[in-house]
Amino acid sequence: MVSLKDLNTSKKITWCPGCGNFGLISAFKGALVELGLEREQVVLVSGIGCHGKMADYVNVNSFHGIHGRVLPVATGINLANPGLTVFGFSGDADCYDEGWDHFCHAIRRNVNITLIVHNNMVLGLTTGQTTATSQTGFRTKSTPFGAAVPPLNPIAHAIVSHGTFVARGFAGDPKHLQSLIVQATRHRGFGYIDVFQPCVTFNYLNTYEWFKQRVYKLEEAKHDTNDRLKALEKSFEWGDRIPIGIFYKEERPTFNDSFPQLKDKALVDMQIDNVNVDRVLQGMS
Amino acid sequence: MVSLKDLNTSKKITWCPGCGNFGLISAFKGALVELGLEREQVVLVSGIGCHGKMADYVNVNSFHGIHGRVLPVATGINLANPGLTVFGFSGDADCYDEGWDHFCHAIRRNVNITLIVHNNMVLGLTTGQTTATSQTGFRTKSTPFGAAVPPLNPIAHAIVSHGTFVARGFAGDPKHLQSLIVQATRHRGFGYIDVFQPCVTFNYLNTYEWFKQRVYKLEEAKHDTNDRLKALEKSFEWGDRIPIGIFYKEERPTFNDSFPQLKDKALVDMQIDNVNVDRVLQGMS
Amino acid sequence: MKNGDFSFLIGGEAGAGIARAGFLFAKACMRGGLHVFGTNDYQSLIRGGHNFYVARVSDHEVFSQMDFVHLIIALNSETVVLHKNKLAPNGGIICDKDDLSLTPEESSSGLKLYPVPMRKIVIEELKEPHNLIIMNSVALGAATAVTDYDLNLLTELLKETFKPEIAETNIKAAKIGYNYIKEHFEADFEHKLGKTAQPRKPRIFLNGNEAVGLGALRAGCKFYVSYPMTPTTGLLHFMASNERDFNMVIVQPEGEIAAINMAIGAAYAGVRAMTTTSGGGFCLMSEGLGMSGMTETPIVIMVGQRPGPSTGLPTYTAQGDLRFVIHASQGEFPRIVVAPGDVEECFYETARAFNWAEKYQLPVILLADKYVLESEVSTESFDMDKVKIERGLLIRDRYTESRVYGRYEVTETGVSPRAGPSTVGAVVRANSDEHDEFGLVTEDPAVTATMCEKRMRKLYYVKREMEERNIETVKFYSSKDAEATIISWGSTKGPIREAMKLLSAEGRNVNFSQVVYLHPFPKAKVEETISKARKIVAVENNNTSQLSSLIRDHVLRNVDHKILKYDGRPFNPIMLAEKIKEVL
Amino acid sequence: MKNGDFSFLIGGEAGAGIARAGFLFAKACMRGGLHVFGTNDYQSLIRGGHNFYVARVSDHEVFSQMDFVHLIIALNSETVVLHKNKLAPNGGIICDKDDLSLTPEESSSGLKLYPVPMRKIVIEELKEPHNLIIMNSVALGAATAVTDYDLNLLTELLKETFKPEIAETNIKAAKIGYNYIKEHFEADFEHKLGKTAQPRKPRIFLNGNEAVGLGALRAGCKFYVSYPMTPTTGLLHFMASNERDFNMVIVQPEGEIAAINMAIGAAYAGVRAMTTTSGGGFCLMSEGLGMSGMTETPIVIMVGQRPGPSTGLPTYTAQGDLRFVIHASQGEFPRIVVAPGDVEECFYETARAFNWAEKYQLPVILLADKYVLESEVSTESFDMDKVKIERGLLIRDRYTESRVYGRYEVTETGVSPRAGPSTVGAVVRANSDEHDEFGLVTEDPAVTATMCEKRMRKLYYVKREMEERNIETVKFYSSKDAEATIISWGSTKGPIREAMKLLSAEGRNVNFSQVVYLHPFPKAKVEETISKARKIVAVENNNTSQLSSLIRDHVLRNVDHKILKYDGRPFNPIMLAEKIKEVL
Ligand SMILES: Cc1ncc(C[n+]2csc(CCOP(=O)(O)OP(=O)(O)O)c2C)c(N)n1
Ligand SMILES: Cc1ncc(C[n+]2csc(CCOP(=O)(O)OP(=O)(O)O)c2C)c(N)n1
Ligand code: SF4
Ligand code: SF4
Ligand SMILES: [Mg+2]
Ligand SMILES: [Mg+2]
Repeated sequence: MVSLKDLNTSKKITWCPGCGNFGLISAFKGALVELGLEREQVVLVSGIGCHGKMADYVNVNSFHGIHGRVLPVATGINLANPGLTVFGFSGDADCYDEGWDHFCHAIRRNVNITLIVHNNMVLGLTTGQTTATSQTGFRTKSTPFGAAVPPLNPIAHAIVSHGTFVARGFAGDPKHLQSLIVQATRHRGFGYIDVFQPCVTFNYLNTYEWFKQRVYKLEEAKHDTNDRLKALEKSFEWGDRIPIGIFYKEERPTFNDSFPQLKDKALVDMQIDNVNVDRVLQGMS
Repeated sequence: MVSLKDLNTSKKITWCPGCGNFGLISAFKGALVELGLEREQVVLVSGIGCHGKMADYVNVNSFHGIHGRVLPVATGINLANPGLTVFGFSGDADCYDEGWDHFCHAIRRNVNITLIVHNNMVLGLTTGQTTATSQTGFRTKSTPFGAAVPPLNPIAHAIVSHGTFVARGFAGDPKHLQSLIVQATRHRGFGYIDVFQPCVTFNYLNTYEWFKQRVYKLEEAKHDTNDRLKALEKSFEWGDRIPIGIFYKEERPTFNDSFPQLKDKALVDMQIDNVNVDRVLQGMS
Repeated sequence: MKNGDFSFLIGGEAGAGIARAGFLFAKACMRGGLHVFGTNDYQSLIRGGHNFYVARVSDHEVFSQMDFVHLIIALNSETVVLHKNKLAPNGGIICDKDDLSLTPEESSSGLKLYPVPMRKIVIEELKEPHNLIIMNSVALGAATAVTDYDLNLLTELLKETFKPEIAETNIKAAKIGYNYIKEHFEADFEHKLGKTAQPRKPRIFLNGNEAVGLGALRAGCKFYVSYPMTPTTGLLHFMASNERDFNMVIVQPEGEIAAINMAIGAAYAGVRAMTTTSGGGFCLMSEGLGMSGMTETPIVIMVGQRPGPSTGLPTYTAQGDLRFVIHASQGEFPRIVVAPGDVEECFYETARAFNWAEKYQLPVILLADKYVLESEVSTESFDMDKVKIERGLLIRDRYTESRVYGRYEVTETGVSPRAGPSTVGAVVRANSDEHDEFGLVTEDPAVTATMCEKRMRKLYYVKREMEERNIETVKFYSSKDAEATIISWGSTKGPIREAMKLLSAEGRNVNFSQVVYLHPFPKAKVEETISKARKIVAVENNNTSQLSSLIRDHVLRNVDHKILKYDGRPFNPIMLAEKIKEVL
Repeated sequence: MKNGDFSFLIGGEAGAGIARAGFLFAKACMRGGLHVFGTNDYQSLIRGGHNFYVARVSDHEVFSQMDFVHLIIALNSETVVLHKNKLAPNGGIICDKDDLSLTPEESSSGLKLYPVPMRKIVIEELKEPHNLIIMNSVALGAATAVTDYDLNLLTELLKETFKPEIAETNIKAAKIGYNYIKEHFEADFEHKLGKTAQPRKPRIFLNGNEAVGLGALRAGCKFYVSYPMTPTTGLLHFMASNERDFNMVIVQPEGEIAAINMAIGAAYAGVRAMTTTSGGGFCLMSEGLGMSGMTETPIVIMVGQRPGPSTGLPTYTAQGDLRFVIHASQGEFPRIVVAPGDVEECFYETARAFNWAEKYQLPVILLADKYVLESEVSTESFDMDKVKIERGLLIRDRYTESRVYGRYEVTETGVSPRAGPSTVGAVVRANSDEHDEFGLVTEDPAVTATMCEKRMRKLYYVKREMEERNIETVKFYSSKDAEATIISWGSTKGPIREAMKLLSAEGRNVNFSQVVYLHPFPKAKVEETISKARKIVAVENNNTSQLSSLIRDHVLRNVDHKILKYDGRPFNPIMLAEKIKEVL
């Protein structure tokens, strides 16, 4: 089982001092230790953006892919080797703009992976433009007059996409976040956590303070995680109070379950040296 | 104002006899006449699939684009010339698979266009494979053991994306559909209609009969189109009874409204022969 | 069968079962020991319009359809109107007796007509007014009778193809059609197939999609992901139908971007993975292609060309994407592009593609087209022993070296030992950013240059292996006293080989250099095959002669003539032979 | 300023305002009448790491940075460690006095140090402990003093750049830095800038992104859509900041696929539309590119190259996408690819690109790179009168011909009269499927071939117009008795011209042929410029020498030598001159 100190790499962390990613990475490392996983059981898939650097900073197997494609890569890994515990790390632009295509589809497939979205409501690495989740009025160099369009509500979309584990965390509360990550990972199916991750450099609106003043925990509010409509209602809550925690949870077959041929053996363990195709040839003769 | 007979083209219609697209096209043509639009006020944008042939069969301006990209093309047209009435015709694969990227974003922008999705729950033109909206268990040549994954719920996603006009029609009831198209077009903002369009050749499950036995009209059920949560609840109704009609409606600024520079003059009408850039040069000197 | 050659064409509306009927009759011919090439011409629609299937049947090997046909099986009158000019002397037409639009005009034109009341038979005798598609079985029965062929071969196939009840009706239909001809017409059709001998060697009848599929199955492809796109959809269907028997995972995802990224994920995890598409989908895959190159993740991509640009003619054929697939994606990285020209190459090159991909840890593109993927041909069954699985430097289960594992270790060949993520003792990092040996991001100029060279070096070793193992990167079909050398690639191979036969029958000989591997370009071999040519003639299904551009680029030589066709249709042999003669 | 030349480098962590500080000092130099070239080297991170800005200042025109610098302005000690080897004889280093890691090691090494307590000044004197970024203004003030330059030029700029209060603090900081040097050090720095004369002609200081933006504004671009991607993000910001003043619509959409399709929609509706991206985004745009070609919808795409493959080195420079952009997208269709080599070309070629696009109704690709887009240079203000708006065959308001309007009317030039959808009397159909003259879908072979030829014909007329109007598709910089001809494209232009100066100072002369238009390839002009060359030397920022491949392809000639750099960094003139000498 990995220990915290095994999880560091030789890379110097280059996130801005105070960045929400620090809380996020410590929650993740803590979760890995808490889950008691061996290093060879874990794969981290990350996108392009500040969040993508997770691959450089956690000493486990990783696939640092292209912008927006965390989910299909993670899906491929999971199907090829369901024995691996796959974590996707994506950004708000990575997942809700460029990669939006894949989000709802991966969720409805209930791919057995965990997705953690570093939602800083801004394009961090490209120096601060609006994303799908930027607040209306948010001024950036690409929207000098303020973002005009209401933000996307990824939690609601995840619920509507038949999500089986839909949660939101806050990088400013790493302990709570760690517990969410552990639960999402133990969940059989798609464990999704949108994480409020303050970008101290480019997001002047959604600061630690802003979040701290607003977030409250659903579990403390006795929210029923089995009620889809209630979960949706909670997902619309956005103002003085913003919920974090688990919105919705359910059990249903994973994408893997739909392939009975994977039941006994992972694809990666199958013998391919001498595949017999005679039966197919017969049909052609 | 166009009349019905002006709306035919020289092209022979090649949809399969009995295809739901016949009901859909007649509803659309009827709506054009009812709306009293001139030909030069209308642009039809279509995707690739059986639905895409709308561009060949309705004698108005058209842009028959590539697979999945109806919405960005329509958005570009609308922004360049808001005086045009733009209709998008997309398919379930076109809009909810290949083009999913754009759907929620165009809706939250509230682009002032009308989108009509020929939802036959199957890839028609490529000879019948599953799409995002195919029913669980649906057997096709690409899913010989039946689709394993629950279908996407586009209506719910549209509502969650801050849709301002979210409706469902049925090609088997062209009169009702025509009225929806008229209302969606008159609506200031994104008018979205998902249309049950039976594919008589490849969809053995969702036939005219199947729909006829199930659909009922929201307006007859006294559904309140102003209640977002109720609308969502209705969108989940899928079984013996399936609602058609308007799920949700609201007024909010369109994407165009966020560009004050478009207020007096369309981009297409602006003079470009001698743009003066002195002020910018000054800043550089 | 005069000159040992017979061609038929069956035509009608889409939805009338044209392709299946043509396929069945063609396959029946193969079962009877004949060689067959059949190809399907259809429009981008599901019902209506005009489809036809044309097949050539022969007692010797055939590589393409012919310009003319001996028998037209017309399921509607339009078929006659559109194709009667293709009829060979003394050819015949089977048509519907009650298709009145026919009789006045056509019967007086000297065409040999075999009117059969097909529709009436289906409605009145078979009592299947809602199943007019059965007309085609009536027609096939009639065709069997006209050509004096063995009806059992057909009925046997109908039995295998359909569920019992449906098979029964169709067999009945075929018999009625057969008997109708025997009863109403003289047995004087000149182009008889006659009773045929038993097949000599076991043969199969399949198209390019199926051959690629077989190659993938045999090569141990375990993960296949594809978003439907003509002309590769047939392969998706083939793979899906074999999914469980072969313990594969087949995914039809939300689009081509997802497809290639899923394939890369699966390949990173350690399985052989493949995706297929056509040009438009390949555009969407091009970013992933570059990621495969950068992360050195082996994948196989089959691209089925069709006429572009853009949506173009979705159901027709072209060779317009050669340069595109060679150069797709930003930056420079090694890839292999191979263009199978017939079903045999589809099979063997697909199987080999997985070896290339894994041994050199790069993307391999199989560049096919509608014509080769959707044309059926009879061929000797493939030799499975020729397919060897070579996975290259693959670390299994446990990494035991003392030094820390580096996924991108810089080696002489540029190939680094590849471990899967479940390997104990190795942290396996793939990275689309420039990276160091351990897969950690780098921006260092020296490391950047080193890594670029490491990756590019692989191509040198690919070329070396190709030479050492004598891979047929170029196939040369020589003739004595050749007046010119045709050079081409991909599916034009069939018509070219047929044209060569025609030309040599006239005493005009040409060589043919088929470039099978387009990238890395087999410069030396191409040079060799064209260096002594009296004339070089490029034949391609495109407008700009992309192969010529590659030849100029690599061999610094202009071809002397170009014969180009870009109307969506394959070359026909006679026409092609004429064009070649014009430039000789 | 010895030899009329002075270079400085300012370095520090990301977030320390390095690029801005470098820019300001460079611009102050321009304001004083000097010529300046400045370029920014930064990593893909927001804080930390190491960034530097290097600028060359001269009394004559300069085209690139130099290999060495005379003054290092070190905001942290790492800057000294990393760059001190670049210091010219008698060069100096301004550093933080209290950066202790420096003193023992460096002060004894003979480096001329100007330690200034920058941090202390900010914290104690300015009382801004949370705004350490102000250190760079202290440093700039110090640099002004060391070089004996006019402080007013700097303070003026600070005033223009910042909001009043912030400007005030920074001006104060600069003055303190200035005075500190004047008080504590001898005025014996060899490389003084001295008091400068008033500028002769009105000049501007801008980078390639801004020059492209200016070109687009001036050309009447009304719709600009872009998803942020280095190195083109600067243009997005430029356009957004001018959105309202210039009545444009600027959209940052959900991705590059949306971007290009929106641009095409807007262009179809009749406005000039543009999108920008880098390689990865261009992959995603490639399907739309083909649609622009097929639907004959004019758009301008700027591609800013950076080192690939895949994500590569996002913030560095390369020329690896040449072949890709020429061949991207399936099928064959006309496009124009032009590669500006400096800000002037960025401006004029962008403006012209909109004319090409509309006159020939095709996509035009501006192929730039990080180096040209993000390097600032002083230049004479552009001549706006040189930009003429030519919209080609554009039908406005009303179609009045008697024949039915056909968007794809087959004409001799291949260009069809283009109406917008709001034109009265015309039904305007754009179609990505193959189509007839009216834009209705077709699958007919003859129409298919005709339409393919119609589209391809446009390129012939493009070439003709280029010749007739004497467009500088190739720029030739000749020298007397040239020993060789350098051939290159794009941003390598700057370092090459500097290297030429260096070489000629040694009596070694070379010519330089800059290929500005890469597609259609200006074969005749290239041939002309290289035909008499004693030697041809290709210089490129890539690994495979893609221009050489184009030359082989079109001119059937191998270059004699290739000087290639693929480590993400631009060429430096001295190093390049050395490499050239090696092959002369
Ligand atoms: C196809 C493509 N388009 C654009 C980019 C440029 N790019 C790099 S990071 C990034 C956005 C990052 O934003 P987000 O995903 O929110 O991550 P953050 O930096 O905020 O963590 C973009 C657009 C890219 N790398 N690839
Ligand atoms: C990029 C791309 N991928 C795949 C295709 C192939 N293709 C043509 S039509 C179609 C799907 C059509 O399904 P749908 O959108 O539901 O339309 P329908 O035919 O059912 O009306 C596909 C996948 C394509 N044209 N382009
Ligand atoms: S830019 Fe924002 S998200 Fe990126 S490292 Fe800095 S604070 Fe974090
Ligand atoms: S395939 Fe289906 S959707 Fe397409 S035309 Fe036929 S019935 Fe209609
Ligand atoms: Mg972000
Ligand atoms: Mg459909």
